[in-house]
Amino acid sequence: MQKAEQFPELQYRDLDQQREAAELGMWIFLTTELLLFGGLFISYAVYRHTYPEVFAEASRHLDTVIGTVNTGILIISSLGMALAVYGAQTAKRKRLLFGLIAAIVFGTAFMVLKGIEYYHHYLNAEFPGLRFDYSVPDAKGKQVFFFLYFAMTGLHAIHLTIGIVLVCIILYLAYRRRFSPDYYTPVENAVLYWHFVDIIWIFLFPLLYLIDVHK
Amino acid sequence: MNSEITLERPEIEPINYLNARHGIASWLLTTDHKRIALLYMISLTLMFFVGGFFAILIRLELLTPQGDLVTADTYNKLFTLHGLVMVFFFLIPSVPTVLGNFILPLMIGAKDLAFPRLNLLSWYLYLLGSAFIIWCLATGGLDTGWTFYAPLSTAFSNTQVIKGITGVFIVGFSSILTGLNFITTIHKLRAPGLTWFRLPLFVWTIYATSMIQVLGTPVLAISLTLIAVERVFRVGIFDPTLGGDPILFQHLFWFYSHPAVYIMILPGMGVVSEVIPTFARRPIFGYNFVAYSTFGIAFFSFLVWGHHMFVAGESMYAAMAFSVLSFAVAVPSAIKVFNWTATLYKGSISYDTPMLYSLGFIGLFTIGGMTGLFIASLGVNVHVHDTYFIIAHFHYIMVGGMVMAYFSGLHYWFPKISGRLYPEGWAKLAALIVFVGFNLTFFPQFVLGYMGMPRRYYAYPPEFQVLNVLSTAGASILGVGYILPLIYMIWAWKFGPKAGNNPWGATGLEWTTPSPPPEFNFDITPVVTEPPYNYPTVDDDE
Amino acid sequence: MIKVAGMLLLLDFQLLPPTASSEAAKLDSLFFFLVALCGTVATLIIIFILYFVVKYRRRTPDQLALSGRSYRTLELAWTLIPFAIFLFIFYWGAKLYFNLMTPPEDAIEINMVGRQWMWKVQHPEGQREINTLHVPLGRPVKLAIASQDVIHSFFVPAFRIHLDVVPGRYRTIWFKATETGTFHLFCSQYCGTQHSGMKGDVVVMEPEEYARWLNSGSEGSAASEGQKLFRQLSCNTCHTGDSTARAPFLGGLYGKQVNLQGGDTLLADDNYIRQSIVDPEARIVAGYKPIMPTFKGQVDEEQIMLLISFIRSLKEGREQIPPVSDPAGPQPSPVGDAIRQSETNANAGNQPRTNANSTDQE
Amino acid sequence: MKVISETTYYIICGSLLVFTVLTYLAALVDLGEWNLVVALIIAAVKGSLIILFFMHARYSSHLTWMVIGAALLWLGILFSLTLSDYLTRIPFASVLIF
Repeated sequence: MQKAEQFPELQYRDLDQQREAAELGMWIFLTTELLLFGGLFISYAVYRHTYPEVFAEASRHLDTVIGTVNTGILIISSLGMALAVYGAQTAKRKRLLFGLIAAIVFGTAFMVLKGIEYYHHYLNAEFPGLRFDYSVPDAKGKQVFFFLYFAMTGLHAIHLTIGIVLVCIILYLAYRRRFSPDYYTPVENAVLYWHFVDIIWIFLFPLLYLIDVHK
Repeated sequence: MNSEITLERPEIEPINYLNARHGIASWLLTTDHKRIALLYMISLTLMFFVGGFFAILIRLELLTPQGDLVTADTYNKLFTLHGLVMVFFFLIPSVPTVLGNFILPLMIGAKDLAFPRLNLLSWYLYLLGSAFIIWCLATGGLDTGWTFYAPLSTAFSNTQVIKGITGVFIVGFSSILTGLNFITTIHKLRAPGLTWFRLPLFVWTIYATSMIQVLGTPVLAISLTLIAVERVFRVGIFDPTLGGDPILFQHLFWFYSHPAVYIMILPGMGVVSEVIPTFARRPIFGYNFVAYSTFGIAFFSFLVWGHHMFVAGESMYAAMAFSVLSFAVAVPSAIKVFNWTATLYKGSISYDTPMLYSLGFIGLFTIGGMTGLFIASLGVNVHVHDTYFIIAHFHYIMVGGMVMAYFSGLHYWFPKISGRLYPEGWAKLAALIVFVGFNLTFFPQFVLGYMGMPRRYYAYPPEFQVLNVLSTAGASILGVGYILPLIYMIWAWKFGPKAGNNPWGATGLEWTTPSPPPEFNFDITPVVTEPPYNYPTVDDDE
Repeated sequence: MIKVAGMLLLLDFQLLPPTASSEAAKLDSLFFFLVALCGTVATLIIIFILYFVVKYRRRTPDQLALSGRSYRTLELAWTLIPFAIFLFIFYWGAKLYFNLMTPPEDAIEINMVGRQWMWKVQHPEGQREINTLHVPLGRPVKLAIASQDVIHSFFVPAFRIHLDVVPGRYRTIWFKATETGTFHLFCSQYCGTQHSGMKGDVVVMEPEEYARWLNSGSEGSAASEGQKLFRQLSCNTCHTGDSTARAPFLGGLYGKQVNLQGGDTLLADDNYIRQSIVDPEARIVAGYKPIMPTFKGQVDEEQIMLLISFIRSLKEGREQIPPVSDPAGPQPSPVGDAIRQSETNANAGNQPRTNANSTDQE
Repeated sequence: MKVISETTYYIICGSLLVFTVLTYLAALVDLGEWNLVVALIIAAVKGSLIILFFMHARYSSHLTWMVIGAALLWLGILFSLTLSDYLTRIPFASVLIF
């Protein structure tokens, strides 16, 4: 199995060229992902400009503690992925497996906490589309805020879920010893994807959770 | 046409991409870019005629001022699906996925695209997207206009909006993957010696197109997703009654959909930049300027989307910025037209069909582009916004420009794709019919637009009738012009004379392999040592 | 050919819309300038192409092209010269646009509502019409247009004006008719099934005739209609006009700067009043509590316009707010307008004419 | 492909966590409109650290840098031109109402 992967596909001159192409392809894909989120970020900017006070008020309904803890969790999961690459590059199999498992565990923890938050918003009738109280003051701006909150964190959560599934597959392949310092492109690309999802969250966190919390 | 080669050819057909493998699975599971190009060609042709059928019905309805052929609802569905199918399922994928897929790897001396399986996936996504559109059509259609403006599409239309949006969303991903594949291929798989400034201009334009696809399509995807979410869950991100702003949707939509116009036209320009040097037997005039202007267009195309919204409620100052930028994007287009014209100077020009289509392209694109100046001008825009003037303008670009270029490219590379020659006489006749029919269809619409006929009207005041009758007459002629190539190309594929490797005497790596090319394009990876379009010339005596 | 020629004669064939407003003529000059410019350039390009194609046609199958060189100056010339021309066109077009978007001070203000699939018009004097808009000749008319459902677009080809009407806000445009007659009014932004049925007429009348028309069958001015509504909705229980009132005093409010909670100030215009009715808590006047209920759903766009007309007609002074106890209260002062005032004295209420909002005076 | 040492990864992760706490603390101080700016700057720094070290961009080819640059440039276009509308709308009195 491992041997077969050592040869480049027909259209490539050598493995290096193939690896470079795969990496370039991944970066271009991340570009499209960035612009996908970009559409939501610009909507956020527009509506925060339209409803500044309402956004600040609505932001106080989010759980800052969970938000902060989740940020930390995601950063640590990213560390796990970084260590996985290191393990793959240096043929340290344990490091590779450990890193991947850490990422899966912390990624799942993030999702669980996120789910708890979502559930609380549902109970508080702050979930536009499912349960939302339109009788509160400034319901419109609040509705837009919570819609954007769910759209942005929801899209992020979808990406993270895909990431977890992806890492599970990588973990299986790593367990079957499919990677070597010569060939670890799938690990590398999964890591790029994971870090990208992480970066999105790093921006979501202050934008959604921390609007004027000092008031 | 090199007849000696045909005569000396042995009886047994050499192995090529068409006869190397057999069976339906060898097509449906192929990763060969040439076969995928053919798969695309078949599905695109189908969608083209579906869209064309809607167009004919629209034109027939507009023959009389009253609505009598179909109901208002049906008419709205017709123009919506005409737009949707033609834009997303024909024009945007046309040249990149058919000609680009087939020719691009050949042009750069590669054995395949960088990600062949991804390429096949793109085609399946395209099919899935089309299936959604057909499903949407079968279950009652869609009446929001291809622009999906909120809040009509989110809160008022009671047609199959979600299915339509899903179809476009999926085909958008097909488009992204194709673009990603092309960019990687052009960067990584060029033959040794093929530097950027030795690339044929077609490659440049496909590269620029892919950039737009990759950078623009995600924004369309997210804006359509938001429309769908708003519609399904009754939340408001664009609906003003729930706190949203409908203008924001237009911003997001046109951020992609204006550059999308250049996704459609840029590869067409690439085709023309190949065809004109070949049939004038001269290097293209000002290669660098044409190449840079390609990127100029791609970049500026992202800065002008606001000109769709001059009277839609955007700020007056933003409108001014968008207007001046829109004029700026016209400059690189003008550069291209001037350079193509100058290439003809001192050439050795033959009038083969691809050349006729390309010359037609220059003429029609010039008119389309120049009427763009009218629309980019704020004052005139206030009057002609959403009238037939706009319709005529973008059909001159998309049909007069893009479809002409697509036909030009199809004829130009038909010998390479099929290994055979099409019947020249019939092809010239078809080109003539298309040219005449097109102008008769769309030129009256400029006048109609300035007179004030709004777009998407199914009944109109009687004084607009004469011009509408002319337009409908032109459309029927145009229809004949489109069906003709379908017939003779299918015939030529089977019975046409053998073409030989290089029937046009063109430069370019794609003409150095046999026609049809072998499965992996080149037996030996070619090495490039000269600039593109390096045609021999004789000294000018004058 | 004969048939087409016959149709040309029979159907009163025309190639241009009527030119019936002051801006239309200005726009036409830009348009014809562009037609001439682009026509010349396009013709030149086509002549060049045809000339080259014929002159340099391939005479023998293996004829080679003549050698040439590239001309950098030529390339720069056809890059920079078009750009300079484009900037000039931009300037011209932008100037026209700026004019169209800035109504003159002395314009008559007419309110319109677009909805699926009709145009409702409300004249300040109380006349209402559907799918027809009567305007006087030679006077600037400012339209304030709102939409009740989807995006519509107000389009009068003869005036060369076009305005998308976006739900949720007022948009304004103006014109000055220069020709009497009846002209098309279209909705040009696709708005659903009967989009092509959403059309009507603009009738331009001589000023005297227009004044007569306004006077005929009027149900009372928009301001008085608004006042009735004001009472019906019990607005006057809070907006009493007392210093102890729970709600801000409305007299003389229109067109003034308002101090908001949080220190911002804001111009009390149509949009602000409209927002205060449908979404009262969005912007609260400094010193008041957010107690006002929303009236969204209880009043439609037309009624909001009536209320705005009423508030606009109020001058500084208390007596105009109808007391709760007096449902039959005094007749309000209508919005002032020179033409109407000269013709419709009978309709005027018992308030002195000086109540009229001065900005509406000619 | 260059191998980055584990120590670097730990240091980067540590600083990211510190920056996270910093984001939270900065939000507690009333800086007026600068709260948003500070939060975004810290987020940008964190993002850059991840791109440069975790995603190895620091050791990547010019091509990767071009792709990153293009992504940010286009995001900038989307933001600046859309906001050019929203930030200059006052003359139209186009507050959102309803």
